Amino acid sequence: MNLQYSGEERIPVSPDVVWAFVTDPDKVGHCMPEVIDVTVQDPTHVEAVVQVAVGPVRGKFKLKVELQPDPARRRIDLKISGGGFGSAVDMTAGADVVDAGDGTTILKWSGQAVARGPVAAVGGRVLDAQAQKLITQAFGNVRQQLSLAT
Amino acid sequence: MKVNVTVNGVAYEREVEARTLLAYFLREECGLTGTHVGCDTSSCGCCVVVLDSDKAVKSCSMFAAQADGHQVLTVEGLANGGTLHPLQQAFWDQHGLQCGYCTPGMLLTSIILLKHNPNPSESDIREGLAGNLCRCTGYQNIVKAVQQAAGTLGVQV
Amino acid sequence: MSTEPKSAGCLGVAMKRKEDPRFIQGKGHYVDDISMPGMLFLSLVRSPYPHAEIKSIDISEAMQVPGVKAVITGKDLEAAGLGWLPTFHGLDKQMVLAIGKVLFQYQEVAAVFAETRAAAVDGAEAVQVDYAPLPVVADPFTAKTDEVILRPDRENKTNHIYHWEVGDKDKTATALANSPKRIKERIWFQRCHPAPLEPCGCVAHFDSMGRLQFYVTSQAPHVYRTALAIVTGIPEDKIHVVSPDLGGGFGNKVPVYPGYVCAIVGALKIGRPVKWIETRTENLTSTGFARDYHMDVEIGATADGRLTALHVATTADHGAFDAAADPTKYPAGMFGVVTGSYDFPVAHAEVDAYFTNKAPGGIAYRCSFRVTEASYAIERAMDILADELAIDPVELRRKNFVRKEQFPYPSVLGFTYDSGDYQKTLDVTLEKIGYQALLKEQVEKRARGELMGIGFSTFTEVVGAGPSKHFDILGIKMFDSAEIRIHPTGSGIVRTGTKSQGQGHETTWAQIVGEELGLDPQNIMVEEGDTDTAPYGLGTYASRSTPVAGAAIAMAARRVREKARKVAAHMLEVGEADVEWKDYKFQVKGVPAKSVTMKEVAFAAYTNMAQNEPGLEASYYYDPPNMTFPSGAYVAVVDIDRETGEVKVRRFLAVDDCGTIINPLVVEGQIHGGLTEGFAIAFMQEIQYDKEGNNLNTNFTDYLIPTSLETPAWETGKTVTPSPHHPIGAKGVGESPNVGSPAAFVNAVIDALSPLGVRHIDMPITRDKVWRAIRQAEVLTT
Amino acid sequence: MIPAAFTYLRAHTSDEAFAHLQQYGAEARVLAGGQSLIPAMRFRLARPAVLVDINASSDLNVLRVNGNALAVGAIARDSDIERAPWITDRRWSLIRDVSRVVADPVVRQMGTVVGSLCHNDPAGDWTAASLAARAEVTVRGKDGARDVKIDDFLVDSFTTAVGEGEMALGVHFPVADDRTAGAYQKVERKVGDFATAAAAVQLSLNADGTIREAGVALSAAGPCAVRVDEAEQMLRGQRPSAELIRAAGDAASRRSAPQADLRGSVEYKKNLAGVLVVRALRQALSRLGVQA
Repeated sequence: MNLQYSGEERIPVSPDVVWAFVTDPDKVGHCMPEVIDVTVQDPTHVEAVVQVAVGPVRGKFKLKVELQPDPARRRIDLKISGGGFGSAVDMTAGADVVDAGDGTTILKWSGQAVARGPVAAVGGRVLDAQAQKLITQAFGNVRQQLSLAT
Repeated sequence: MKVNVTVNGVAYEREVEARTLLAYFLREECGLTGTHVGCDTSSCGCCVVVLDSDKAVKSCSMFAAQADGHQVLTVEGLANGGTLHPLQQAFWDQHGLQCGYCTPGMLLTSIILLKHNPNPSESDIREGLAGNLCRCTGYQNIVKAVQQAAGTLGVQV
Repeated sequence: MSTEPKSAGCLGVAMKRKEDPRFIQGKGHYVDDISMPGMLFLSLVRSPYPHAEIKSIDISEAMQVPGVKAVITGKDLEAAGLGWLPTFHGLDKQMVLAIGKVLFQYQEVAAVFAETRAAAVDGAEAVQVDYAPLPVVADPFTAKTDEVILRPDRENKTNHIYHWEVGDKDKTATALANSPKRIKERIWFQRCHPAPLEPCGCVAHFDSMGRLQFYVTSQAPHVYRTALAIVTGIPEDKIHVVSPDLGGGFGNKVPVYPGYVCAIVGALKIGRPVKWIETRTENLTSTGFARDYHMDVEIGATADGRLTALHVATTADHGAFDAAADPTKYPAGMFGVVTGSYDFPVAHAEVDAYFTNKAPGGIAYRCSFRVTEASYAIERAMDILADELAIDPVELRRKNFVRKEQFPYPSVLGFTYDSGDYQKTLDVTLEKIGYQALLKEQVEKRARGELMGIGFSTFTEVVGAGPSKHFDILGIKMFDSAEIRIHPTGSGIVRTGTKSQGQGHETTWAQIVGEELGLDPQNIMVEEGDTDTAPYGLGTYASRSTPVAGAAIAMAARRVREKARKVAAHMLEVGEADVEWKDYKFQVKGVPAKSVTMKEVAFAAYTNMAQNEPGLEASYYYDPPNMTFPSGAYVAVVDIDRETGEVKVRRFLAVDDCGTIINPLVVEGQIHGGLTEGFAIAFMQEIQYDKEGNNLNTNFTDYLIPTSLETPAWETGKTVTPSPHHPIGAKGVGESPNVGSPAAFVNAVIDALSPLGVRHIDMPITRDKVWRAIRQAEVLTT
Repeated sequence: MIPAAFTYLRAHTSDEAFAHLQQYGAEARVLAGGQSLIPAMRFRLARPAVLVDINASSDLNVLRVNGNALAVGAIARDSDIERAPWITDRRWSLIRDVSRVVADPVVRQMGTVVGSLCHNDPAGDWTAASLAARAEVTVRGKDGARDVKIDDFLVDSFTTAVGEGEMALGVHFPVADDRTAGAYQKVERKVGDFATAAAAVQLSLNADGTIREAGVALSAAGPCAVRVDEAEQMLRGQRPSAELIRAAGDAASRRSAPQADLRGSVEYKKNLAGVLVVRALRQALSRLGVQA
């Protein structure tokens, strides 16, 4: 089960503020949708426990997130591996912090998720739509939390 | 929790976890191992029992708690005394079984099938048994067995 | 099947099965029905990753789960010298629980023992395993590049397991080059799974005498006892294997699985009985799969359809470990039967097997050791050749059949076919199906643009492994055995080294004894599966039971008869030489009125045996001189819905020749069951792995078992060409329908689509594939 | 294979059930047929803390025509419809077709229509049929029961208008006039499989033979069952003809947005949606004695 996603978020703050936000493990951890618990290990590693709830499927997923910032290209790559329901999900997501020129920022993101085990086998039909929503929601949270900050 | 089920006319009262599936309640609490388990997706039907003598149900997709206060018929309750039920006799006569693992479910599904459709055509029977899988017989002799029990074997219905 | 019961004999009698009464009353006795006081339940933790290093296994949380007693991992087993299990093929070994890394998705990683079934699953869920994913090798062609070496534990660092070949490589190449006509096609027999309705499982228990009581779903209990003695070091006399009633096997219950070893280790370590029953998902994802042979088939022929040469090069996907349970000398099983029913002057077959990140196995699902792959390859290729030569596929087969007078026929790939009458069998099929009328109907339908297909498969099988000079498993020769004891009142018991999973041995073995000794089969008890009582045998698979154990029973019965003759001579007061066995009783030569029945002799054997040794029993260990070669002529008639791609099987006729038939009812039941499996394989079934090594068919929602509604009605017929070397002329038959039918189904579909120029579609032939083939053809023609 | 632990509560009336749901909210799930929920629990994908069993709530065991609607209570089984004496009336032919192809003949004896609607599987049968028949679901919330049009009830995959702590009491299919018939055409790889594609149609004719009302919906063609508005508009007011039916089928193909999976590619399923709408329309019309 290999799923690709992409999208864009327009954020009403400067690129520097956005860059500082997306490279802060604690902030990134809290952007995970339905997050219950965030523990930062080091500047580039954070663990987040998220609640998954789609129809009958309810339960917790433990996500290990590794941040790979590339300051030169203002690009942040995230390697996310999650376990739960006896299954595993490995996601990669990358976002470019693009200066929109008018003091605001465009966050262009793309992601890929590979699900394995019972979640993929049985929940597969649930999963694709749900993973798409989760990743879109995560980057939506980035915009939302940054908009609040101003 | 306390669960009280009448199985083949005998009352069984047991203290079990709520998550106990009816199939395992029958097999492990009541010691009636004629009900079998063959899959984990409610597909195979070898766990079928009859509920309140009017419904065939997959006992792996029902909790014992749901059967509290109800009647269950399993394969062990089909023959009375020494005489076989006509369906049991028919499965034997028509070589409607080989390994025997699907047979209990096939028999009980057929009981309800015939109750609601006393003289089914061959396609009625094939449609009615489509919730019960068999890996050995290829179904042909099972269909003939149900026809024999319904008295429609060889009759163009 | 007409069943004319013989006067007094028991062969050929459609006797109702003696084992049915317990099954129809829910009194069958399967492994999961067993429970013992203090019994623990075992649940296995399995890897979601197809290829990954195991960084750590944390069992602390699992040990806190209420009811959990113990958790063991690969390291614990390795410390106890049980980390690896020799595979039946003997050239490789298999991890019991993953050590260092996992090599296929759903591989066993840890074993959790708990008081209840539920607690064991709760415990398994609480085990935390930290995986570091590694690159995945999801097919044998990628494996061939050796870019990623899967098995660093093996001596030579390559994914290539073995190269096997038979036949004359150069002469075949030359003959092919010089053949006026030639076809070449890659034919893939997809990975599928036998999925018996009862999953695998066991109960392991060390009794008060320290003896291992091991109840297990095994088709070969004696081989298990010997293998377990070798692996665990427990003396073989201290191991008692009991294989009770089995809910189907189809080859799935031949390999020894990690769950069995964990149950035994748990029972030993914790000192309580342990029950392990796998779920359907575990069965489909981790136990013995079948096939997965990519076969490049090349046939040469003259313009008028005389076969000149055959070359088959196979790339085989064996999964993470080479656990294909083939006889030692035959890494590619009986694939050499790929010349089929045809008299090829020269042929060459080769197989290269590779490791991949998939479950281990390969020999299962009624395959007679790869005969299913070989038969599918030749019967599919013959239709492609017929299409190339624009000859009726029936004519092409008829022109190249091995003729009746050529038997015993030495095939160019090393078999000696014992007997057959392919022409006659095909004639019965053509007549019964009404071939000429079907051809006429097809012409009319094609004129109206309707898609109707007729497909044949005239296969030959090789079953009954096998002669000791060639066949062994773990070094144990593949004989089989029978012990017969007749009681004073004329009833008796026969014990054999086989183990039925639904094939009706309790009836057919009794019929052989009844036939040989003139006794009533209703009073001949049959016992199999208990290694403390049954004589040593190699078990039931590859249609070997009747050819080998059936022969042993007949020979043992004849020894009983020779003993009985001495007592009869005493009773008839004549010399032994004057007594003859005729019409199921002993007669004085020339004085038929003076006779005694076996029942009377049996009583005398205990009460009036004079100087003879008392009692009436004998045993026989039968080493077959050759395999047996059953054959058949199958035909399928299909209609295709152009808009939905649905293939409707309108008719299917199977005419089989398995030599002398013991019980026509039982044989017909085997044919119905095998055809239904062939139908499922041809249209519905595949164990598919995606590029990331994910198994996509892990339960009965995605691995499809046909129901009574999709399954066609089966028509059957028979011809009888006895096996010359078998005591009662019988051949194996259980696997013929699964061997012969897939090609008939596919040939019929391709025949229906041939006006559109479609030449081949790999199984399973789904609606999407058919619809796409029709669309592509329409694009070309418009 | 064995579900996670939970607390079992048996509700003897829908009021009792509703009270439990209000108390436990998101932690509770309703157990009616259980034929989708229990397998999900056995795979531990679903882990409700509380199960509210409504099988004993006899006030929900409703299956009767009252006034202008067929009322189907929350524990009315698929097989109750299959066996109902009035089901052979052609106005119920869509409902009858569906009741004979949902899941398999044993699962249908426990499975419920309302449960299937609340589960809202993308390849569900009752969801598509309810769209074509323009059904309404009665949902009980804090401020009493409300009737929700099926179009508004089906929100997204496995997501409906039933909020936390709320429950669906029943579904109502409007009683059509006697110049009404429907059909359900479903392609499945085997009995018990999710639909590869499926089309639900229901047509009501005027006295002059033109189409007064048309319901056309697809299953397995998007996140949840989908109404083919373009086809409905095309059909309304027209006289049935082969071209009209084919145009409606093409509209359905365009509207279908399926997922590729083991059952088939997107291209195959989209085409199949159109084929099945055409066949369903022809079958419905033939039931009305109209050949087109």
